[in-house]
Amino acid sequence: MIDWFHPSVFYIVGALLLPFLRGKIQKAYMLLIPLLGVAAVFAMSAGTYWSWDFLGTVLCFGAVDKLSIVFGWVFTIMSFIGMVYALHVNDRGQHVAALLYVGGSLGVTFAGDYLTLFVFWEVMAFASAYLVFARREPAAIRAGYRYILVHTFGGVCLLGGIILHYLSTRSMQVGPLDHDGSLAFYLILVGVIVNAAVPPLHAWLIDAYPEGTVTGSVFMSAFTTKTAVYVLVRVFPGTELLVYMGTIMALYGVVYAVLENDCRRLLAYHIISQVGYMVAGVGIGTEMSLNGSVSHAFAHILYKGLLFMGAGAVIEMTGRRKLTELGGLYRTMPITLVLYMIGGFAISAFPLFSGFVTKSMVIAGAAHDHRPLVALLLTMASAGTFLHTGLKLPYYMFFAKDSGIEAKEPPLNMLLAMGMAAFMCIGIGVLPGPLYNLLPFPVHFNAYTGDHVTSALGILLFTGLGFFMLLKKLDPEPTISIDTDWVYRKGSRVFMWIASKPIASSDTYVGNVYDTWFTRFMLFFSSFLARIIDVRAIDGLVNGVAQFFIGLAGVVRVTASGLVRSYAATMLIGGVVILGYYLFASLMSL
Amino acid sequence: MIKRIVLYIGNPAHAGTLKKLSYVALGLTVVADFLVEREHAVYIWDKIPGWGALYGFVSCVVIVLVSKFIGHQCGVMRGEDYYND
Amino acid sequence: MNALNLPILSLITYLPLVGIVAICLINNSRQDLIRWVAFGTSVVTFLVSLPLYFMFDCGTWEMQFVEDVPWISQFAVRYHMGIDGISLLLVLLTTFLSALAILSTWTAVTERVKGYMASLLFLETGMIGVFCALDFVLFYVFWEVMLIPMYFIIGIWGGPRRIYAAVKFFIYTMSGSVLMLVAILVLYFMNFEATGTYTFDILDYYNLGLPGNIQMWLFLAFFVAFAIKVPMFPFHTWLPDAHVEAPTAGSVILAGVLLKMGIYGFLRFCLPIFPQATIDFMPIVLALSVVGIIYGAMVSIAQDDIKKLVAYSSVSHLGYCMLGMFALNVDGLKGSLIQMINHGLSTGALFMIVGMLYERRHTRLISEYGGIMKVMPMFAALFLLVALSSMGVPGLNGFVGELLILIGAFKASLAFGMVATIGLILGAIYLLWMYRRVMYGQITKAENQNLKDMTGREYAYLLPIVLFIVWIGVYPKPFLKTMDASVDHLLETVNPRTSARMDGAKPTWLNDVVARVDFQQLAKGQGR
Amino acid sequence: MEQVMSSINLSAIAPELILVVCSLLILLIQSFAPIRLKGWYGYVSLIGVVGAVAVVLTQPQSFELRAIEYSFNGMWVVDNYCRFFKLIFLLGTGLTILISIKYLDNEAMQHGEYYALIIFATLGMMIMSSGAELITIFLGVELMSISLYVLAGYTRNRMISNEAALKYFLLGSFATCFLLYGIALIYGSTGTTSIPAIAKFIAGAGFGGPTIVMGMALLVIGFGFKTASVPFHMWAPDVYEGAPAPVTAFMSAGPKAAAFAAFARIFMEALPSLQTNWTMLIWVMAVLTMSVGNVIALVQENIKRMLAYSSIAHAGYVLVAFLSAGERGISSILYYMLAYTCMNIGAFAVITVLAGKGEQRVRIADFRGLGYRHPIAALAMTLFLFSLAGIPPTGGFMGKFYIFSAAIKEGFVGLAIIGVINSVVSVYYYLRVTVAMYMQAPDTAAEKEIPVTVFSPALVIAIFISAYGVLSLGLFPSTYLAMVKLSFLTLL
Repeated sequence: MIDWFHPSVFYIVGALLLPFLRGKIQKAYMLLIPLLGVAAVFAMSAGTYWSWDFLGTVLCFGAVDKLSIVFGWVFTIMSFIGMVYALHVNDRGQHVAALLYVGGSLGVTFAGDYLTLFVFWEVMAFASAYLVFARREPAAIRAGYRYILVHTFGGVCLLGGIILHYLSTRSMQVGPLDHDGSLAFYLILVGVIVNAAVPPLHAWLIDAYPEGTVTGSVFMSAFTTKTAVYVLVRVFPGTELLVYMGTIMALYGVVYAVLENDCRRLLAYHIISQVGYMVAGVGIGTEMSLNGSVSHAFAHILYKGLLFMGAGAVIEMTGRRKLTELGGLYRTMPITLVLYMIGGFAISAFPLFSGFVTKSMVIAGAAHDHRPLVALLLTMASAGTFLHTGLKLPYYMFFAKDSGIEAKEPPLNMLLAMGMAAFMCIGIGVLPGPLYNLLPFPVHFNAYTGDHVTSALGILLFTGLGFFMLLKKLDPEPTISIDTDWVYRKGSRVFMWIASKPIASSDTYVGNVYDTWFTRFMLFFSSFLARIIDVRAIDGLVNGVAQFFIGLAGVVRVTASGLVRSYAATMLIGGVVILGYYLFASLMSL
Repeated sequence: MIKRIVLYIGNPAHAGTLKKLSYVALGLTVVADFLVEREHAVYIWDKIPGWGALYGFVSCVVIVLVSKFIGHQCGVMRGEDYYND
Repeated sequence: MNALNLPILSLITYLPLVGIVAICLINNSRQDLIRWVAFGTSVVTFLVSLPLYFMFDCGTWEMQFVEDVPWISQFAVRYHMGIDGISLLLVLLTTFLSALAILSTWTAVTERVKGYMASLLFLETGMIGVFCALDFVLFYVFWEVMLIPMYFIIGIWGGPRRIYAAVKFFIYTMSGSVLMLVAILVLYFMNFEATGTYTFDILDYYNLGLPGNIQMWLFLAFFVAFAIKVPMFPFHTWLPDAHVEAPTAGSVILAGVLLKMGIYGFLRFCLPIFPQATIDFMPIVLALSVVGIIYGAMVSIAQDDIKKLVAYSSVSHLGYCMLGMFALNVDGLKGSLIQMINHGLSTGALFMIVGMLYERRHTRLISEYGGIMKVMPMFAALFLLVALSSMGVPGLNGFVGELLILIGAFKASLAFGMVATIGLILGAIYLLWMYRRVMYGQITKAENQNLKDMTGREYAYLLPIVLFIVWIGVYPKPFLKTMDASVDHLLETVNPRTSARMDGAKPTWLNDVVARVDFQQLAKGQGR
Repeated sequence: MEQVMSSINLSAIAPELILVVCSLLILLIQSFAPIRLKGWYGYVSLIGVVGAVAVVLTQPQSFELRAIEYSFNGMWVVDNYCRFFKLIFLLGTGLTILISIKYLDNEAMQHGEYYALIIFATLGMMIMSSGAELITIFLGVELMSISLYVLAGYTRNRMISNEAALKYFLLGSFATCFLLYGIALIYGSTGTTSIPAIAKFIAGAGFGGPTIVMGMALLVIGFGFKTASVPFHMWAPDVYEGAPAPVTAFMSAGPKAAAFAAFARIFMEALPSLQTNWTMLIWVMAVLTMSVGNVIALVQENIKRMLAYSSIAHAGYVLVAFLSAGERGISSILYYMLAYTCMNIGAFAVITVLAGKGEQRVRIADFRGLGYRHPIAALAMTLFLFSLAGIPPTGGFMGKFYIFSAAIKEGFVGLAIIGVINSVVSVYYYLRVTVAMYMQAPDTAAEKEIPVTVFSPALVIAIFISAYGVLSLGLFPSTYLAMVKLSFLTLL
């Protein structure tokens, strides 16, 4: 027990206690918990802890090895930064949800068996959903419902896969699945890549993240997808399918980012693109590429957090989220701008920034695995990344035409949080050694070779050139882009319109689907069973038997007419019958 | 300090200077790309000097054009109240 | 095995009777005293029953705490009591729930308290007796005795259609059990023909291989008796009536314990005594239980009366128990055993909750509620927890049982497993939907505006159940380990041994009914 | 089993003598003693009954050694079988007397004849049970029946009572003809009326020929009437309904038992070799009797009438036992009749309590709310009803259990199944009464004029005794079973 302590215990227990605290103490407490988490991770060493026998299958809460430790580090650190960033918010619900959320992802990280993993997986899903609901606007509520639906779907797939897997292998242990193409394999895969937001299952992400609360989105950007990446690394290393998926992801996100107008939505698309790198790395599955994925996840969490914090800060201050409505903030929010830019450079892999030392590892991994096309496309994607997060977004947000908004710098805690994240980004970028040492496999890769640096700079700078040349074309337009969420946002509505189902109440959208399908169809059927079959048929049969006897009695009782003559007659007939029978019988026998 | 730099960059007045500076930077990178030695190049294009610059520029343009095409011609971009009818 | 060898089982069984005597001595007017005495008795009974668990030896499938004295020597009927891993938990569940049930109708029943409490205690005696009896006649006596207090509880303290419900309950159940009586007697004489000794001792029949066709008939007789009690799908219609009309405590006991007796009967009699028939009937029973699962769930979706909804949900849950048991593998059996306990706790708790609502508003229509969460937050929380446990959410007890059962079912047959899984989803639907309609939303009815949240007494009887709900959900080992040995033994009595051939064609039912059955001839072909 | 043949042996008929003396005494008191001794008739007769019981228990040989003693040239037999039956009769008689005392006061008909008649009827039964010869048995039947005819019409100012008496008399005499004719046929074909002799003759002659079968059939009809089994049951409901409650109680228990006693003795001892012939007949009769009795009882509103039909049904159960002849069969008859006597007379005792003056309240509806007006009485009634329905832990259950086990032992599984199904049907109408007593509010109109309920220590004692009997027969049957086992027909 004492040689290892599960960090998420801090978070979950902490979350339960938090509502009882007030004011300063609460804030201190909010910071304390992540620190404890960090400490726990710091203290831990590889091994297996906290496993116990549950219904014959061994539940293991502490399967610790290098891989899980890396993620443990970044999750705890990020949770600290996120907490600092959210310090000023006075909504306990949010904090509780956030803590539970982190606790869940840590639980997944250290889960040694699928059952535990699944449970924490669901905890994450619901906790994070609350972060969306917490914005309490109709749009957010709807998005939250969709979010839950998608994740429930994913969860069901995962559970189904787990059960099948257990039935076939009798083992619950988390580990690389053999690619037998069995149903279990694909179910689990689907369950995971839903959370990893792999197209076409990604829509929930760009749908929900922009709707989440300012602080909530920071957490969300960090945990859900990366936890999924972790599970992928654990379970699906070297799955060919993932290579292509990842590559497509990387570009897909970029392409959509071009069209995007909502700043956080744009960033969300870039999450997809970045996760694409990791997925591809997992798919390639060489030591190098796996290292790449892990380290990239590490870096990504930090700079993406930073970017979301920056965008969040702007939204917090201005109350606007569309690029078309923003601009010229550089005068009033310079520090925000600078910190944001650090994130931007990091994500677009400028030398001396964290992205550079990690992303390039993935690309190199692809290259060394002799996948030229993959390598090229990923490179292109990174160009696109810079184009948007590094140039387009800041340009239209902070410079461009002055939208004449009187904003000011965000509160100190936000800046602090961003500062920390920024510091980490640069730190990793400047000396990647410590991070490399954490990685699961030994690293033989040095990002800082001359040609690498120059070509990277070339790519990025000339992207910049292209940007300014195409500036006119790139003006953001006040539109939204249709994505696969259309299928369940619009498509089903269209279908329902065709089915001309009058929407019973102006309930939430999900409410409508629910009413249409559940109320109309299911209720009809079940009430048929209940009112007709059960009452009429089955119970009717039972009572019918009783009624029959009563009725019979009513008929037979008339024999008791009360008249002696009829009684005597009956007796006589009876006697005659009996005697007749015996007479007949004995005559026969003679 | 930071504030001043930012303000300086942001100020339209200095746009020209900035432009010059950036052109210089571009030039430098291309030149540098010719100078560095490429011991661990995997593919042929890694050996081409200035490849990065070229590829970066091209991919940027491609991405922008392609996606804008998709956005406008394939009806991906819709009015903002598309879903809220 | 019984450390201090006092007849502990008899003690537990008859303690409630002592309580009844005490109650009868109290003056009618002093209702509270009566309640306290009744409650005290049941608590003492529970405390006395606890040692069973601690002194229980999990290593053996043999009967434990056995008491065996001749009762009716002329018929070789013995007073033979004893428990094994199958009945242990059920006995404990009975004593536990009885105490809480008595506590739960403290204020609900205000007239004729004396009779009410007496009936409850009498009922407890009957139920414990059923689980402990190891002699056919003794078992049958307890089995029937139990009906009487239940009949009065429903009939006197019940709702508007109570008389109909009570009579239906009584006659329906009895019509099943009389057939069982005949079957018992047939067994009795067949055993005599086979072994030359008269005995009603259940255990003596375990190693009595009967010819297949006889097994079929006897199995059917037992099957009807137990299937009605469970209740399985086509025989379930007495249940909603009885449940809805019965007062809270009645429903709690009914759902919590009485229904388990059917399952228990299957485990104790059908499986070990008629292995051949069990295996022959397995598909049919499985099909019936799956139908029951889906059917019960569907029907309870349509209910607009909370109590009826819960009642039908029992049909579905008990379907799971049957499914697990007739999967005839370790997982399934254990699952069905633990699920019995779970259902006892969860559904018992649900009925108590319905009772609370009813005491406050005197209606059970879902439409009458809505937005209750706002006025009764703690109640809402507990209600949610119980509902979740009833639909088998991980971390709560329902999950443990259903998981095991599903695993067993999947092992037995993929198709049935699949369908049963659908049942899970339906379960979630009807419970959550009901919860949403009752708890969420705006408060539409003015009466609901100022409902009081739970009182101390209500906590007192709900929290213990919640404790176990969580405990079993998180750490079921202590409960499961008691049944290992018995379950394994039961399985090896059923599975490997296929008893004597079906000799010739099955007799046509007419002959079986009218003709004189010649036992010597039947007793031939016995593999012993 | 050694057989003592001796001519005159007063000790063999000691109990009967005691009863005769007692009844004559009552008549004498009535004619000569002052009027204020009115109340004493009952107690005197009780003393007689108790004395008889004592003698029966301590007749020369004890129960354990199962001697059979023939006397009066083989007309009279004393064995455990008849002794047990005599105990049943005397129990019934005693209980009836306890019930009657107060009842007669209420009806203002406290006359000695009543008790005398009851005792004479009892005497008849005892003769039936221990007659070893057809004529003797027939005498017993007549003595019993005639007394009962009179008793049925005892409350002469009540129309319905007179009607009952008349019907009973007409139909009874009609049935008696069958009986007598049967005896005649058997005598004609065997040349003897002594039961053992008949048995010997038939055994010797192999098959007895058609005439003897005819005789057998006629006997079945005759006893079918006395035991009120279908299709010879028609009289029962009307008579039971019309006769005064205590008499009904009396009729429903003792005479039925007596009829079965003689029925069984004749068929088991004299005509065992005809079993193949009568099995079929009795099977049908048993099924009919059970079913018709139970089904018609479902719809009865008058509780006396309902119990009449139920007693028909119970006759059916006993026929099942009768059918499965043999040790179990016979001893189950004994046991069942004992239990039946307890529960049925108990039930009627409660009815007597509540019927009130002039038996105004005998509809089931009148029992509404009884559970709260007279909890004890209601509780006792419930007990008796459950026992009649055959629900443990009561004597009724043990009796049924015994009977059906006998049937199944003999292989009549189908019959047993029909039987149990019938007992389920019967549950319904027994429950109706409990429903009325506990679950229905009394209709206030009737509440207005609650007639004086007949209530007296004697009644309470009667109820208590029967309740005790029912429970002990159900919970600790072994003692009674031991006795029963010793007293099934010793000559089989």
